Amino acid sequence: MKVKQESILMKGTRSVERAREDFPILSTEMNGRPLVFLDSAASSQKPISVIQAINYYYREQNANVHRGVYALSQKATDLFEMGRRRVRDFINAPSEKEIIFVRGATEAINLVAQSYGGHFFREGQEIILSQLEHHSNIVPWQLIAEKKGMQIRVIPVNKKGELQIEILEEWLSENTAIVAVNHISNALGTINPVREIIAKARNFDVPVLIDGAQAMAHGPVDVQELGADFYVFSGHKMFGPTGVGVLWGREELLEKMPPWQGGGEMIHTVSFEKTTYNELPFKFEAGTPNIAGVIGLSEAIAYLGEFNFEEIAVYEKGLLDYCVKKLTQIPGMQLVGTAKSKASVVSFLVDGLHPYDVGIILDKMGIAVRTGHHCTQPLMEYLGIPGTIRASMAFYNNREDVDRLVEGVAKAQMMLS
Amino acid sequence: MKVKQESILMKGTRSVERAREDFPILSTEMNGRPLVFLDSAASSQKPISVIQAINYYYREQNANVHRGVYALSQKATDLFEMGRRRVRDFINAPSEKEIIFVRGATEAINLVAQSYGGHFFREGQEIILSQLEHHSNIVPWQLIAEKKGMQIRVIPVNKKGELQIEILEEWLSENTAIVAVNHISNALGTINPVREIIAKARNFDVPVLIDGAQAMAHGPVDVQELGADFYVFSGHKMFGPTGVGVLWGREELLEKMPPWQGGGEMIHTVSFEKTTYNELPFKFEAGTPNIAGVIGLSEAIAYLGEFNFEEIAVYEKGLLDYCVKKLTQIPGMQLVGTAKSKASVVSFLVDGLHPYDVGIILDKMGIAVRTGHHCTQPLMEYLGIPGTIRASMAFYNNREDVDRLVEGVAKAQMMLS
Amino acid sequence: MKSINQIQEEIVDDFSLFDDWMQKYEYIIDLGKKLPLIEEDFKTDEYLIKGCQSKVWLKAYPEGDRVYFKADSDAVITKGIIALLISVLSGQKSEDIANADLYFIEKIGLMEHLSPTRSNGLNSMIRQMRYYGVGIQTKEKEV
Amino acid sequence: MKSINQIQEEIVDDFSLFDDWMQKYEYIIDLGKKLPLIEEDFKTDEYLIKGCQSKVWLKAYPEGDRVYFKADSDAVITKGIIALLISVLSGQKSEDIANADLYFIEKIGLMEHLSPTRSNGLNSMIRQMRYYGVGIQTKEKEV
Ligand SMILES: Cc1ncc(COP(=O)(O)O)c(C=O)c1O
Ligand SMILES: Cc1ncc(COP(=O)(O)O)c(C=O)c1O
Repeated sequence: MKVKQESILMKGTRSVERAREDFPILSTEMNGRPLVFLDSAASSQKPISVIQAINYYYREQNANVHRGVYALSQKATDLFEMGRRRVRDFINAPSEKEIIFVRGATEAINLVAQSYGGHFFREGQEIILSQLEHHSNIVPWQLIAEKKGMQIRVIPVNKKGELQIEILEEWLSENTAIVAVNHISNALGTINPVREIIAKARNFDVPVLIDGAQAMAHGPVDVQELGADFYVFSGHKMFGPTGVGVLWGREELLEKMPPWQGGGEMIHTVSFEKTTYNELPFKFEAGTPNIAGVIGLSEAIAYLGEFNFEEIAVYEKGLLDYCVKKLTQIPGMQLVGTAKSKASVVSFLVDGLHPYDVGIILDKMGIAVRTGHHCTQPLMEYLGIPGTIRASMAFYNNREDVDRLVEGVAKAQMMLS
Repeated sequence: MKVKQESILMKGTRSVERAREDFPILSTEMNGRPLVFLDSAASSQKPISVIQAINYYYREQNANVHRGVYALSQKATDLFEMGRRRVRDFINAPSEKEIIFVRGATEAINLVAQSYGGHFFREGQEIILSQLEHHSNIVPWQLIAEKKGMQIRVIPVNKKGELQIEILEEWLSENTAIVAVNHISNALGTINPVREIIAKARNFDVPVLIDGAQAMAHGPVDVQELGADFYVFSGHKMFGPTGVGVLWGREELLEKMPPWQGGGEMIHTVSFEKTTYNELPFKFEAGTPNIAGVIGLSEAIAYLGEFNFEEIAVYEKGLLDYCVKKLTQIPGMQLVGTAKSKASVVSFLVDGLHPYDVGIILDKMGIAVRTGHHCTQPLMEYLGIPGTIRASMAFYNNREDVDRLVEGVAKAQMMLS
Repeated sequence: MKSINQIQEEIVDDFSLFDDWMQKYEYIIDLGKKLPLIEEDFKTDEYLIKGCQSKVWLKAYPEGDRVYFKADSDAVITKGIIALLISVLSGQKSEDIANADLYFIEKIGLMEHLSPTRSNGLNSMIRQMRYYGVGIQTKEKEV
Repeated sequence: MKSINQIQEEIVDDFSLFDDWMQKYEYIIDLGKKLPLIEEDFKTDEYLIKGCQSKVWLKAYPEGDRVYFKADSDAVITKGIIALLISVLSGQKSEDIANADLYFIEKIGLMEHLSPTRSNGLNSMIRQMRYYGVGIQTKEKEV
């Protein structure tokens, strides 16, 4: 059953150009210089509306959700469940039952690996990941693979950082337990061909989990159109609060999966003799949830709805191109990850300079970038580098940020060589 | 190695009498009447300092923690790790390594059941719980018991709601896998004899997990003095934010336990061939943590430090006695849970009235209580009642709250009978 | 027999007389207390719609193109609201039941009782009544 | 030979001449670049102290009641700070090394580099140097 996209989201009319003003932190200083924040792939900044929603919640609306008969608790529950509906709309899921609130992408992947994998995986089966994965989409699979006696296969990348998915034709079979790949690479920015991967897997009825941690900040995703079985993401990377994320899964699969964590909320009746479990989504939401977190995420989605998704995409593409053009004017510049299809993430090295040294100098100039392996050690190993300098941009960044970055890198080069 | 209590916490000089003013929500209205909040056992309210710390974090300090070289990320990490130290001080844990941040008490118990239990429990062994447990301290054990083929035994309660722990002499043996009981019962307020339980278990080298979800709001706990092996609690019940809680465990045990969730943060090195895990506490903190949550919890502990623990205890005891005295003047009042040692929680029934009906009328009068089974169905079943009306108080409550409650119950009785 | 909307209008009129929540709730409680809505025999699991806090029993009697309902609850406020719902829907044409817009609940300020949060079973009861309306005779999966 | 605190004072004096962070860092970078601190042979896992972002190698040579250090890093700023640390601690009495209050780091405004967050291994290196000071010759468990 395909449900039509609600189309209220990311169809707003506000101009991206002024979005920056909504983020209080972007007007602060770091080391005495106006902050240039280029680490959104690690965690995005929050608009004032999200910050205020959390503030207001704790000042006027705080109460535990579900089952409270008093008005305050009902209000909190309504806000919480509205968050679930907003997430459903944002990713166009067929049903709210499929929206499970977790701590973040990492917990979501562990939930699937342990509940789905624990139940359905069999000895000798294969899990297919890719060379581009974040540790959070590697280690949970290693843990279950070890427990069950399974193999992990790794879709290779080329030197540009593009997945070589033809190999799937060879690898996919009835013996494949699951394919788990990211939508957008956090280390290189590559936008992966997840539609094609899903289509190929579909031929063998192999379920596919998409790690969308990096995708959500750049626009809504339509899980029905993608055709994935599981899609996971974190609130803190999409302008929402820390400590909240989402597992979306197809109802049919979620229904079949055993509960993972036990406790309050996820039960229907409990006795020492026999416990029955609550229905979806509560079956997978044991214990008091991150109520303020969900309310903040809900507000982040509402905030994104004020803009037009396509305008954001064009704006970010412009920023990316500008950044690449400017950076490559620096002698010795080595871009890492030059895939054709890329999000606004630029990983690079400068000949002869250690990323850490560059990061330190940039910090002193008020520029926040990430240096190191970006939780993708297998990728770095494959590329034969210890890490990169990564500038990751959101729609609140502008050309001035890029200019400051380029100036900073040039100065670092001058000081360090 | 016993480390001396730092004694900076809960030794403050502020008077409890004025604490109420620190909680903005307590000056709001519900259904047009000034709010009387008597549901702190479900989730406590937050002082302004906690709300502001979160607000300030998102406005001026937000960045992902650990490994960022720039000042903003370092600041966030410092705040986050200061939270860990504060928790350590608050519960007098020997080491910060033993403080593991989780979503809440429920997740902490699941972590222990699945990691410790998954690794150490053997078929045929017994898990000892009590009749007073919250579902969150029942279901995780049922899940692992079923997986492993183990028995669950339940420490009985008497009609007053006191645990009959003599039975432990009979039950404890080398075949006991773990004892898991709560420190304070959320349904009845009974303060359980956890010291004695731990001492008995110690004789057989049986580990003990204490569910301290309800204890932390009433003062600090000294885990070394208690001698427990695991102690768990939730931030949202101790004036902190939602979505954050703590598992404390003895380092020696935590070291031996396998990782539970895999992902970023919890690894040392990752390759597809071999992954090595980070040291404690990070081994159990996969993925981006609830940074704002930890910072808020840290502030809640600092806030509690402004008061004197003993004064709080005396104050709450006074409130409890007053509440019991006043309520019992209502004809047909049936107190549920009359243990000698009790926290400021009063569960009751009124002859002939359904708790739900009473809850609805109280709500209309601006009084927030909880009605129902309080996630303790086995206890309610044992007591032969469908649920209770529960008024749970914190040090921000006062006698006026109690007067309003008593007035409300009397009115409900008038309207309903 | 009056139509669903005629009955709803009457209820809305009745409630417009009340000045405050107390009068309104006293009226509902009265309704709840007065009506023996269902025979004790039917208070079995078969007819139970589980809410977390109060229980609701519901029995439907289809007759031709009409459906009659009897229902009960262990909580008297829930029972009073049930009495209102029964007065609106019982004996109506099945099609009308299935499609009814029960706006009176909001108009008389009882919407909050239908919040899934209240766990009083009312919500599930209405859903179940509609199911009977479209001729589905099996009990819905418990929620 | 000068005492630990004498050397620290000299460093503090040197740094007091710098007007801004750039001069300070250029000086540190210079130190880092000039000094071949350790022979390539020692750049092995045996002498490695793993930081997540930059690597540090450390070798200690005890001689009587004194301990001499050689160390290196792949990042030049880390190396520069190492050069300062070596100048303060190498050749000192083991007891003094173990108990040294390395206040100069804070005074010259480099405290942030010792934050465990920086993952540059400096922190672990200092801890390791103190261990050698008290005569513990095994490498600390990696962090
Ligand atoms: C005694 C007890 N244990 C565990 C829990 C579960 O706590 P949380 O829902 O915060 O995980 C609660 C909360 O109601 C409780 O009262
Ligand atoms: C691609 C990808 N997957 C998963 C994660 C893990 O997200 P979290 O740490 O919020 O659980 C990240 C975060 O860095 C990521 O970039």
